[in-house]
Amino acid sequence: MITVRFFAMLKGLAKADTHHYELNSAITVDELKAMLKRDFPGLRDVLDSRSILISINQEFASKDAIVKDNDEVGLLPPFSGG
Amino acid sequence: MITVRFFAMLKGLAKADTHHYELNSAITVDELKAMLKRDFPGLRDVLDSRSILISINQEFASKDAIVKDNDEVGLLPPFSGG
Amino acid sequence: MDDRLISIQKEDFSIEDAVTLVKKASNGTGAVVAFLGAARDFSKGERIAGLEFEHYPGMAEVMLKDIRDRALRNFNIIEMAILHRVGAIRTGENIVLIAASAAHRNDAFMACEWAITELKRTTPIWKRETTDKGEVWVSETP
Amino acid sequence: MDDRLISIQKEDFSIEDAVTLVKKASNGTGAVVAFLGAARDFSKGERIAGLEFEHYPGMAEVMLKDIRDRALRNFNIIEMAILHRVGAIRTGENIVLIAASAAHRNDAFMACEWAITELKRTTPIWKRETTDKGEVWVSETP
Repeated sequence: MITVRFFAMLKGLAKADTHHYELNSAITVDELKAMLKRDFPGLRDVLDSRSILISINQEFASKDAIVKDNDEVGLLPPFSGG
Repeated sequence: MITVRFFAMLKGLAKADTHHYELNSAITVDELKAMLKRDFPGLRDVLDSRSILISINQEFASKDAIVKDNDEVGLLPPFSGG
Repeated sequence: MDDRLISIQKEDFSIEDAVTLVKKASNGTGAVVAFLGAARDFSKGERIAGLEFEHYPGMAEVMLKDIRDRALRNFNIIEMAILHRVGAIRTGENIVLIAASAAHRNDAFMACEWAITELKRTTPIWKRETTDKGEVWVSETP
Repeated sequence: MDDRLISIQKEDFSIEDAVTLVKKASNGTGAVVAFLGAARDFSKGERIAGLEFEHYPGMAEVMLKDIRDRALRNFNIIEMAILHRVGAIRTGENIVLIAASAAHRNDAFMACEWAITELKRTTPIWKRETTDKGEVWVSETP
């Protein structure tokens, strides 16, 4: 099982804080994004816009990075701290 | 009467904190410097070196500025605050 | 590393304590430069009733530690502290504090200015503004 | 002008109080940048046992007020405080504090950095260092 965490405005768009997927095999970040767009219509535009960064186990990940069982994936909208 | 105030290293060189002159008429800063060099041998080198700024009544003054009765003249070595 | 140097916390911080902490990291400290970010009453013409900060627990702290590590490597500084508040923050309250100590002031100024820019760029923290028009997540880092 | 914004004093100052004072000058304050100068243990390879600062009473305060006035005119800042200690100062102790508040951090950084350079250039304050070799009046402003 993997855990997807939504932050800030994405929580409102997804209407959820987290989501879980059972994976039969490892997938890429891009493949996970496709699954999220299918399951969360509210996230479609923002995931297409490329403004969302992805983390895997709390480290920044590229779109080709591999997501595997037990991973924690973060969907990070543009930061506004400071 | 005018008051000349020495600061920092100039106190040690002049062996004084202040000095007073009675003036018959107004003089220039350069004329005052000549009087100080005559009366304070320890100040001769440093007054020749042009590293000393002069204030009249606590405002910076040029060498041609006029010193008149009741003025307070400051001899200011290079600053080192901060 | 002293635990007090990096913190994401709900409660307010002491500027005096943070500045003193980085100052006392060495007897060679000649300068400390501190940047304090505070909640303004207006932003882009909108009156701000309040702010709410959210962060990615764990990852945000790691990114702040990483900013400190890189500051110590790339600038001639002695120590750096980075404190950021989360949760509800009202107008006038403190948001973030960065303090850098160095032998000479120029290094402290450069590192402090770099660190706040880097924090805004790399640290997963998000600000929501409450205005007359409602609540809005801010999506740019000025 | 609030009297607490400009001071030459023997006793130590509160960094927290000075930063808070310039922050609270306006609800529009988004950033405060503070510069703290402290007494180092070594200077140009010499161990410093202690420092003594002397100033021209009256004139020095006027010059600090003038720096604040010019900073308010020439930078987009809200307020500036300048505090300088005189008398005997030991290693590690605070010497000078400059705090500038602004809506945006860049203005506060620029004004603070300019003000400490200007203080060193224009304010009649002198530092005497006590080293193993004796007491020396410092005659340059680094």
